[in-house]
Amino acid sequence: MLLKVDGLIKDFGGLRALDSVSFEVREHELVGLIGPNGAGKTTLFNCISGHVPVTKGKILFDGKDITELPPHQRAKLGLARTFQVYAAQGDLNVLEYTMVGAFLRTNGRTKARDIALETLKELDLLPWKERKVSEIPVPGQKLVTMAVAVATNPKILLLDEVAAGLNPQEIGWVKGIISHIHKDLGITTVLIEHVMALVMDISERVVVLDAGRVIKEGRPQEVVNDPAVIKAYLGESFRLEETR
Amino acid sequence: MEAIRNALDFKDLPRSEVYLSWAVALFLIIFPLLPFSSFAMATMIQFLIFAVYGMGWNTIGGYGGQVDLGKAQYVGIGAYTTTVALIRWDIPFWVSMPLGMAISVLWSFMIGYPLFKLKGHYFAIATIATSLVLKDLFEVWGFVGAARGLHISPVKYPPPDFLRLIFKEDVYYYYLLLGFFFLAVFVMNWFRHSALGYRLRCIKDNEEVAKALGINVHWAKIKTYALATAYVSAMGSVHAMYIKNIEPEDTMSLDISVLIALMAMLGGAGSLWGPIIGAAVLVPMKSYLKEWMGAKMGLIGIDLIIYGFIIMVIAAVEPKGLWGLYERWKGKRSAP
Amino acid sequence: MASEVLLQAIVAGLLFGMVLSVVALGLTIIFGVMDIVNFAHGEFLMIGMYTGLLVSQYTGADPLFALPVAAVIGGLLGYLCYWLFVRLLLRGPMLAQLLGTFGLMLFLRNLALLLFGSEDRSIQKGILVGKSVVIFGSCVVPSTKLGAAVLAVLAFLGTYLFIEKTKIGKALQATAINPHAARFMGISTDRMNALAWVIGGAGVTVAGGLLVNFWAVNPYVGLLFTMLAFTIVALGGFGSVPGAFFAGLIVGIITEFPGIWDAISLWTGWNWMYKVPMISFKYTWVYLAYFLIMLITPKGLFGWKR
Amino acid sequence: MKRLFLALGFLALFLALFLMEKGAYAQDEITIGVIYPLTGGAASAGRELQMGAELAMEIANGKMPELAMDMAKEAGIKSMGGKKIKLIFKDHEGNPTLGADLAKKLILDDKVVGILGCYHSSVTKAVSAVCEQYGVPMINDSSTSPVLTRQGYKWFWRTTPHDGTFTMDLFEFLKGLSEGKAKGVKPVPKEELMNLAAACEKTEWGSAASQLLEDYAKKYGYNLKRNLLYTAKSADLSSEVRSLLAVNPDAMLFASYTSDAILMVKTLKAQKAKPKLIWGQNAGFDTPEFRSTLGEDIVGILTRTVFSPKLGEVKTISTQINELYKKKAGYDLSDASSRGFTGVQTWFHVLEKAGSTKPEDIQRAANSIEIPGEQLVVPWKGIKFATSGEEPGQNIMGSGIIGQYQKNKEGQVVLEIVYPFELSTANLIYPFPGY
Repeated sequence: MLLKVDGLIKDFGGLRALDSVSFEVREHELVGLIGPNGAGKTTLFNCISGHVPVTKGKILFDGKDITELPPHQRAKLGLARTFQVYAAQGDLNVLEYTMVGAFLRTNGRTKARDIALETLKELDLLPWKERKVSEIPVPGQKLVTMAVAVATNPKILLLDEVAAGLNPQEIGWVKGIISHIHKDLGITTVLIEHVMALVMDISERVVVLDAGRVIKEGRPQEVVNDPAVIKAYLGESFRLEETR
Repeated sequence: MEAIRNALDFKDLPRSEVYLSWAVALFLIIFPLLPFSSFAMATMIQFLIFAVYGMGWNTIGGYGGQVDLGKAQYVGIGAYTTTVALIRWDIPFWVSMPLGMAISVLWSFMIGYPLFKLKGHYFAIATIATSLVLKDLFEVWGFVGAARGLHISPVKYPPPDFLRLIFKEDVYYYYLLLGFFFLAVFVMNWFRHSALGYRLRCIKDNEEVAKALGINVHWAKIKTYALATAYVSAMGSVHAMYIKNIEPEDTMSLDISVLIALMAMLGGAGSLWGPIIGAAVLVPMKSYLKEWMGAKMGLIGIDLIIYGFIIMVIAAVEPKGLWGLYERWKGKRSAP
Repeated sequence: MASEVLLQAIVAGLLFGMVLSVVALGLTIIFGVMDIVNFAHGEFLMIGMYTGLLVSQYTGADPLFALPVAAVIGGLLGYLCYWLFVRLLLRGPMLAQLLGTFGLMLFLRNLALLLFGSEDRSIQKGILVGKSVVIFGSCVVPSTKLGAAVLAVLAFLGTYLFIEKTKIGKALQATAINPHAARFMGISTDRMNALAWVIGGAGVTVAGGLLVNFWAVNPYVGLLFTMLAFTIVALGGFGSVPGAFFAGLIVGIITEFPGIWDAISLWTGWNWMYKVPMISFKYTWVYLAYFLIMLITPKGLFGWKR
Repeated sequence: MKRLFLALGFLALFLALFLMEKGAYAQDEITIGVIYPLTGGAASAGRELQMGAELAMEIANGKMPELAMDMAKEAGIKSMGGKKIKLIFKDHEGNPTLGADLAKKLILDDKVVGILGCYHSSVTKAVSAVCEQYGVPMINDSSTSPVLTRQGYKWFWRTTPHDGTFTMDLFEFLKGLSEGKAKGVKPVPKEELMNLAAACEKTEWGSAASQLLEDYAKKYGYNLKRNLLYTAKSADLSSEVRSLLAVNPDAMLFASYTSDAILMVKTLKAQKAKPKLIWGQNAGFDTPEFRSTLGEDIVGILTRTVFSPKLGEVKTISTQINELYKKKAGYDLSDASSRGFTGVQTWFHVLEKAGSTKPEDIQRAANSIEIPGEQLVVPWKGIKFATSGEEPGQNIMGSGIIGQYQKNKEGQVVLEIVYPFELSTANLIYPFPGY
């Protein structure tokens, strides 16, 4: 068991964003995390990565209780993530930015550079290496942040809506990259995604979150046909149909 | 070893920049051989001092994006440590300067820990506050001369004295400072290439992302702040030996903090050459404007009026300062 | 004797604090509406002080009558500053905003230096100048301070009512709370920002007009007040108008700490207390207070915006 | 390639900028660099000093046989073939670092023969160190911190008496008061004036003055209950004043520059302070601006000084110079202007005696001149610098007076001499009338 979330509760003021969420991710798995808007998916990620303190509950990573650890220490243990809303403003270029990730594992610049180049090559982003991150459109930036996360050489990668805003052709490309990360690089991946075509295609298992609770867990096909899931997605059911 | 390699590695800069910096370096080296006036010499010394101050500021303020307006307190600690050590115990400069750096760094850790819990404007104002508190303390502390300050007597310490760094001619100070200046550029270049430098730029961009990449944001800031402090403190020590008369009102005034930050910001925060360009433009501009328009034409304050106006224009037009303007111009030329 | 000294100090602190809260009022409004810190705030105050001084000098009228003039000049200055300058700064990052308002500070300060010279100047003539009243039996209060404090409270109340009771004031509040939502409701952010600068500018110049009754003015006077205002705004909570008032009073009393110290030393009769140069730390306590407040309660006493 | 040219062009521009700035002055003039606070908190004193110095220069360079002064006899310096003195004025703004910079520039770029200045003791200290380093003679006309002549410098001479003398004068005055020596006042029991409170500005001058008050109070057996240092150029002094009043002092003593002195008196008035004596350590308490701004509010205040127009009653030369000065400035000669005048006069005597502009000759001349008291506008016995002892370079023939602002018959406020008692020009007003 690589990641185990146990009875996680998160309150914002009087509002309960997560209510006793429990789920597990096994090693080398690719898990999709879906749910309607406001279900608490990103909050869950924030709790797992440590960006938001947990109200109650436990998070175990690689057999270790990380509930109280600050985010950077979780990253050192091998937990990497990307962000849903992110707009770079700085003047780092793609290569330098990827090196920041690589510096988690080494202090040498040459070595970090090698790791970064390697990662960019794996992710097919090598042609961008001299471009400034802030000059790349936001969807593209998400791919870059994915590369940076991979460069930290994580055990688990939490991807937060990497495909949002892309056209079908690009989605296909991203799909390729993600399965490459998962299969060839062997990194366990958890994926928050609204683009069902992507998530249903590559996930081995899907966890459905609604109003801060896990309402269903299982293989993609099972989940889609579950009445509770359909009910949760009622407003958005057309999208399920559409994307199938 | 890698650190030294990094410090000397300028390959990632465009060729034109490297050539230009060679030309400038050459000019700086031969400058004292030219028929200069003492005023020009003093201006050049001010330029070197402020360029190094600015480079120090640039680590935390430019690369890290933490606007620090309290650098004068470290100028003060550096300056006071060397002067007090000299006057009280006759400790030579080359011992007291590292001592001053150590004290400064210690103090920077002590206040840096709480300071960096604050962000943005709040941080900036808090740095001013700490600097003023320290200044007020120094103003009543009899051991360091209180408000009347300390004074290095030319009778007690006859020049030239390489150990205590007491010279009569400015040219000694010039070459000494030039040495520090080159060293500072190399250290800066090392910093730029170090893991810390990369991390800090990432922090400036987005702290949450930085945390997710395994960066201990708070600690990285404190470390960089200490580095910036060391720069400023070392230069403060030299500054004290150069002016030989220090008092809190002068050495630790907010004006010094502001000037340091302004020069770096105007030149271009977060770039290697920014603080140097800022100092190279602002220091001569300030002293010559003051001399020509202030003293000769009786227009008191005109230097700082023009100065302030230029800063306003730069801030409104190009937040990245003069270096940003240059890069934009370069970008336009190479784009089509 | 001890109680007299204590009373003197507290009364003086409260009176000064009332004027200070008007100084901080503008800063807190500008900050609340657009999240920008104006380092030239003290320089606006300095302009208000010179306005009061010069108007009373040239017309021979009491400096208190110069307040409307100061308000108009301050409002105009705020308006111009916003449209010509601050609007451009808002596009850039925080660094540029700091740089810009710093530039503004240097510009205004040295313009005053060029125009008015570096000497300290103070009001010589006026209805209240040089007179004192005795309250509570033994507490001597200079009339100028009393007058300024009363007018400060009035100015503060006026602004408060304007923001709370009028439609346009409510629009301003809406912009402060959520500019996007306010824009959807047809409130122009640009115009509200400009309004904030007008109120901010006018408020602080009025404070300057009051202050010049008992303070000397020179071109460098601004910075101290910028720092005092920052402390007040931090203490009262960024963007909180009533907070600014109470925080102003508290900071006023903090600046009178040496007097309180004197009272304690008189009361205890301890000799070492006389030797502590407390007066040199008159404003140190204020800076320390800022630092501590920011660390302990970043939102201040009445804050809602962070 | 293009870039390289650009770089070279940039460098050339840079160079041109630097090479342009080089001063050159005619050889038939002897240039003296004068560094005064022409702006800042003591600007009005600086202007006084400047006008006094200019008047002396005009007299030295011209011929005015009606004045009984050596420097008025011939135009220019006789021993150098009638060369004229030229003063280059610089403004140090009260900032020691700036002062030292200016001194360096004057010495190296303008090639001045000597330096005169600088009013603020803190600036004088920094400037005298520069002069010492470069071996350029400096005459100080107006700084009174005792430290200045105790540094062992060989190129520094001070014409004015220092605060040690002035502070002793004060306590001698207090002692005399209790012995009934003061004109028109019955003996005042010492207990009535036992408690003193002082406030001094906190740079070099004020800090030293404060220390002296402490020392002399102990020596003469007075109780200095409060001895504050405050920031010069404060915009508000009310808490300082309240702190002084908290100890209920009989006499209040101040060392303040002009703007602070004005503010101090205004605050005293607003606080209804009523000590029996108010004494100012010159500087701010003795400038025309102080008098014109505060008008009748200063009646009864004492100040130590080196000049009062009333001196004319005793010295004719003082009246003559005062008339000339009045023509130039529009008001009476004051403490600062008379000291600036005396500073340039001393330079004249030194140069005349040296007969050359070589520093060594000037040094020798300065150490051996003796200007008789009759030629001075100030009431000193003369000018003669100590060459040995504790304070080399200090004028050993200086003395101070204590004046009191009083209203004369025409209703004008004038500075009457009340100490030394034998020079008294009016009855002492005691106690201080209050507001």
